Amino acid sequence: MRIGFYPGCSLNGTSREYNESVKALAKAFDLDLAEIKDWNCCGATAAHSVNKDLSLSLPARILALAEQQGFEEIVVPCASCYNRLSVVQHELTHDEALKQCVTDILEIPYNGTVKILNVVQMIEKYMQDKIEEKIVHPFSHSVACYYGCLLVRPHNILQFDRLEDPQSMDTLMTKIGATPIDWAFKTECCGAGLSVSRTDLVAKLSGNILKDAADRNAKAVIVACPMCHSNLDMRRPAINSYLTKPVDIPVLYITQAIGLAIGISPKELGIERHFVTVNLN
Amino acid sequence: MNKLIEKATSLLQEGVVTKVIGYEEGTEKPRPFFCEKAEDTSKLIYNSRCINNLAVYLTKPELLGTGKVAVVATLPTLRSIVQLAFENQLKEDKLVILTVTDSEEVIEFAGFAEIETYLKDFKLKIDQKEQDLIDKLEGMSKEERWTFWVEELSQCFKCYACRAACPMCYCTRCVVEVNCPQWVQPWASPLGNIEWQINRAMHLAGRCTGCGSCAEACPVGIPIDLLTRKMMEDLGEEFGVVPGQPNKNGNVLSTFKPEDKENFIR
Amino acid sequence: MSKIGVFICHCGENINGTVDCHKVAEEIAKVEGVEYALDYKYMCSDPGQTLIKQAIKEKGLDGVVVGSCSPRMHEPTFRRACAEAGLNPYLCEMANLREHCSWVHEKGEATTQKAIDLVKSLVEKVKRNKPLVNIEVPVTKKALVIGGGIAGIQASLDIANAGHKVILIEKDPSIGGHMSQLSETFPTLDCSQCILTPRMVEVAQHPNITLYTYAELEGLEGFIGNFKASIRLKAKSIDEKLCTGCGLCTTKCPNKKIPSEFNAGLGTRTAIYVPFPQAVPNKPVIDKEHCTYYQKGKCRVCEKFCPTGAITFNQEDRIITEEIGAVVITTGFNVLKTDYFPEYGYGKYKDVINGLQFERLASASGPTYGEIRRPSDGKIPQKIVFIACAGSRDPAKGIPYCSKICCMYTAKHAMLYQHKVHGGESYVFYMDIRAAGKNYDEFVRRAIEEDGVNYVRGRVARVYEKDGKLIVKGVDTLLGAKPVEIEADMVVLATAGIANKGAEQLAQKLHVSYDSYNFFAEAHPKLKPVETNTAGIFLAGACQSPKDIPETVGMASGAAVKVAGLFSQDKLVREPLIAVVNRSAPPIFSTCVGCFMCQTACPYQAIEREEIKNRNGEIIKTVAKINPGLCQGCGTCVAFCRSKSIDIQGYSNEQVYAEVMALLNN
Amino acid sequence: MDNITEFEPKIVAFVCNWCTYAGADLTGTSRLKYATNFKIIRFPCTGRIDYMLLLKAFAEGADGIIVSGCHPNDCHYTSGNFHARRRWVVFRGLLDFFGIDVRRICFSWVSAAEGGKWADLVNSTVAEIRELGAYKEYQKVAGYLEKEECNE
Repeated sequence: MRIGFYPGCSLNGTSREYNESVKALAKAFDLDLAEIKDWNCCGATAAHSVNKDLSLSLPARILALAEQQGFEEIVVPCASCYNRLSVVQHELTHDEALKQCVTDILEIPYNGTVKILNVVQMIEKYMQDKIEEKIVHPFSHSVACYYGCLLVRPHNILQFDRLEDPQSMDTLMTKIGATPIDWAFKTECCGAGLSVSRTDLVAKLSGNILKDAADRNAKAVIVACPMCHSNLDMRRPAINSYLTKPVDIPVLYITQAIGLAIGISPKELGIERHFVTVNLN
Repeated sequence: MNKLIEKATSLLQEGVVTKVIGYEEGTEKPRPFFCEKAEDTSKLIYNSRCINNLAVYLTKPELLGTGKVAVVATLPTLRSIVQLAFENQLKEDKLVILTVTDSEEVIEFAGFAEIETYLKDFKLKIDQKEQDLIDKLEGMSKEERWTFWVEELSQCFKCYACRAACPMCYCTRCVVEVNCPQWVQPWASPLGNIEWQINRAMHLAGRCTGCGSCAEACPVGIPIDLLTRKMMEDLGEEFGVVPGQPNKNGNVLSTFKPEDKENFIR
Repeated sequence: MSKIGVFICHCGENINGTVDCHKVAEEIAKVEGVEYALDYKYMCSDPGQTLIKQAIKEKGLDGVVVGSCSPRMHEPTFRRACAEAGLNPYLCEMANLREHCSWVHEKGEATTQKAIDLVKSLVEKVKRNKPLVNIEVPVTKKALVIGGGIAGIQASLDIANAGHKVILIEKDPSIGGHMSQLSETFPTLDCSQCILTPRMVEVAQHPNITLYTYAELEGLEGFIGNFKASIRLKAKSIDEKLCTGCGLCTTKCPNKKIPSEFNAGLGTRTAIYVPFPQAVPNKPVIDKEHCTYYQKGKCRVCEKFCPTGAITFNQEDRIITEEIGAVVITTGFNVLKTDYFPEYGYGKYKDVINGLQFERLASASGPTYGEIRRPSDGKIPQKIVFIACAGSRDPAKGIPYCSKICCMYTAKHAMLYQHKVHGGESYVFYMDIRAAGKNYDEFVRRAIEEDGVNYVRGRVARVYEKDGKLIVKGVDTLLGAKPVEIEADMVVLATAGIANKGAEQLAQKLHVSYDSYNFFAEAHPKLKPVETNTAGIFLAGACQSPKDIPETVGMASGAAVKVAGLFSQDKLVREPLIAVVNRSAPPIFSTCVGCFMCQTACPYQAIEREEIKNRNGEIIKTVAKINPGLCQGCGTCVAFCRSKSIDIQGYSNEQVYAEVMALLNN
Repeated sequence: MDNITEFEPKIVAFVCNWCTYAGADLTGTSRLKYATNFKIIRFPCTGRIDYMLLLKAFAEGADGIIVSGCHPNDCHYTSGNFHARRRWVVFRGLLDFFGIDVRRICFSWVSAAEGGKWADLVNSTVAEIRELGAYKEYQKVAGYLEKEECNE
């Protein structure tokens, strides 16, 4: 099964472990992820806060390339990339004129036929029914599934999971023996891009998230977004100085959690790259 | 073909029906044949050359009489029958509707509903000749189109064969016979002819089943079926009207959708 | 050869200023069929009208055209004048020489010529006018009121007191509706039941009112003044004549755990039950879905204990039909359930409740006898949060409209809470405070200023449970969008008012239209607020849109007056400008071929099928027939009919055709 | 608006009684001006307007036609205007296929409050039709035989 793969910038930088774990998982479930050739940045928040055409064209180009290279489906692990690509695809399918103008800019044919999957969808579609049989040591911890803001919003476009109380990650976690906690911060904002400019705010927002997870004694926070991860993980010092009582819960990518459960080596999953050391059982 | 003859014979012999309306060989082409005796059934034929739309007789009680009548229906005829039934013009219990498949099997329909389901498998296709002509006309300028029709219709001498041949023209009093006021000039004149054809087309909106009998019947060969065919296409695109599959809510002109297009309204 | 009289009005200088009225009269006099033509300063004045009357009498006119102002202005005036002179009023037409000519053109030849053309075309029309008589429809002086809430109660009483018979049907076992569930009412805080129950009793005892509870409308046919309603009387499984309403059965019924509708699910009831103590009628019904006997085939405890042997298990639904002349729809509204709000706790937190449930908590007849206690553990909440606009004005929830009553009842709730829980803390999150109404804003101010309710302007993002508290995360937009977090013991959502279950189906049964939220549509947003677009069917209360008690009662009385007005005459008189399907001698009978597509075109279901039979009663032909009671005269069917078998009086094909022709060839 | 010098088209308007006719009344009461070569015929509803009347008007020498009624959802009879709209969609298509100049029929919604819109509509239509000139093609065909009295 050959599927297009769009890493986006983060997966080659701050969140290499995400990249590695996705690949590792794909291998384990023999899923052939082929990187889209000549891919470019999706523009993320920056582009669409400065230039509409740009913010449409960048993701459109990626999708056009995918079409050109004959992919019917592409996996986009970064929640932000996933969000941008999906939103642009939606806007272009619903506005012929816009589509025309964008194709003119790209000078590559664009039909918007490619199906975009985030990591959770990838796992649901190609792995979940095989997970149980593969489990070697169950991931038997209580976990807080943290979806962040980009994975499920805007709902009317993404049509992925429940807007206010998503369940997909929780369901997958139960499959590897974990017990997801019922908490209130599943889709709260982590501070995202403010990480650099207003670290204090990030400390506060992410702090509240981690605190609630800790109070409901989660042993790990499970994420599917590089941004969330770096805020919850890399900003831990700042967070702990904000919180009265420091929190040492590790933050894992969903791919890592599953990877561990089916016996992929922590190294291969890039576990050791985290700032907050992961020492679960 | 004998399957059809068998069927017809048994229907007549067992007295299920008083007559079978079908086709017989004519001088040049097959012609409608009202078969009332079992011994005559051998004359019945059915092939691609049988084009008259026999549904036209089903709205004429004087021809049908009081008894039950069987009709050998081609696809267009079936479509017309469904439409007529929807317009309350047919009595289900007075009709035996037959058709012959390509494999020469005879099908007897249990009722109108069954015909509709049967028809779903046959997409109505306009034959290339007509389509080309329509495209040609659409290609023309307004003025050219106008001249085309004025010239074509200047040959019309108001024999109303088109009306007589059309199963949908079953009114007891046609609009052209209305004289207070005189909507349509009764005599043959370009204006009167145009008015008549426009009326005919409007009256067939969403009802025409594209059998082409009108043009077939025209003694001077005016391609009047283009009008209804073109309209059929437009209505199909605009309102999803499918000939032979009447919209149960009513006729295309007696119903509406709030979201109907109004880009032409100021 | 007709004898038309033409009367050109100067309207002072209004017409004569730009149109040479005298010339118009002169020119028209030459037109074939015009017997008499003159111009005069003010045709609508008494002397003016007298001129017309005299001319009609003296010249024996058989048609009149008045060239003056817009017919929308004076058509009735001149038609009356003609009638008084013995000429059928529908033989009088008006040419609009003022609004459509003199006022929109400069003085000049062209303008005068246009005036002449306009009058000419009307002359040609009048030549083809037919004398028409007004339509008279008999009226059955009995009204059907659907829904026994305060709207239905008020409407029924008003109609009954006007001396007309009323049938009131209510789908529940008792009348009273939502109002009977309310604790106190804003802005006066008087007890809802105390003011309602007397009226409920009055309904039950009124000689003119027949009350059917546990009953629903099956179908309605007919038209204004002449409806036939079929009503389903659901089996109550008791013999109401024998039952004394002692209530013993309800205490003995073993099945006690059924969530009580009256208490909005906060209390329980038995399977044989009276919804609430003051119910009218105060006799129980057996709820088959929950009755052990009906479900499992054994029990019959109630039957054993009933002292009068009133329990009758074998009872079946009955369908009765009633002839009525008018209908008032008063089916009320409902509120969104809290489980509509995942962000507020998915109805998974017991202590997140809706406004109606709070009413029950605050009501002396409620499950907590009026004490505010948490549904989860019965503790008294020390901190309570009210969230206004839960769903309302929120397109994301599919409800862009304002539910209108929430601002007021939320203020009331907060106030009641403060009165009942001393030292308690209450917060109200709101978008805007909409307190338009007599003493309404004062009421809200009182809640804020005297009772110390904390009003926070902003939305609540999320409610979640933590250590037995409900954490309410919101924002205070008046303090520079500062996030607010409140640890509450209880949260009350002022959930949006929505159309009642089954409103859509009912609307279709009644052939009245409804909006995209399934609220019934009034005939005109301003001038016909209690009418529907089906003649003889009226609206009142929250079934048209959420509204408070005074507004509902006012609307109900309004509808009642409309009904009384309709019933005040024995016959309904209507303008005869309606469609008619032609009839002719046998063997044709009518040129109508009976395709009945016109039925699908009629906005008023006014077209019926008429079977023409021969002497032996065999059907020869089925043709269309217009019901004069229902036809409003739009003429859509006329334009649609292929064989031109339908025509419309006053705008007949002949008339308009002649009008157009005359207008064009000058 | 009185340039009598050039060709003056004959224009008729078929309007509904409840919206456009009232709107035209308002035009009058507001003393807004428009060309005289333009006359209004009152119908109960646009749903009543027979397409044959339009053809007849052309045959009788009209150079342009306005058909106007209540805006969608404002119809006094709730849906007459919707039915009319359907009819015009179908009719226009047919006329166009016939080569009849649909630019000469202007459909519009004018409410009882839109006196101004009505004046503008009339004036612009008059201007447009003046541009197009007399509808000779149709009149030629209509006059093919010397004109007979069609009514009666």
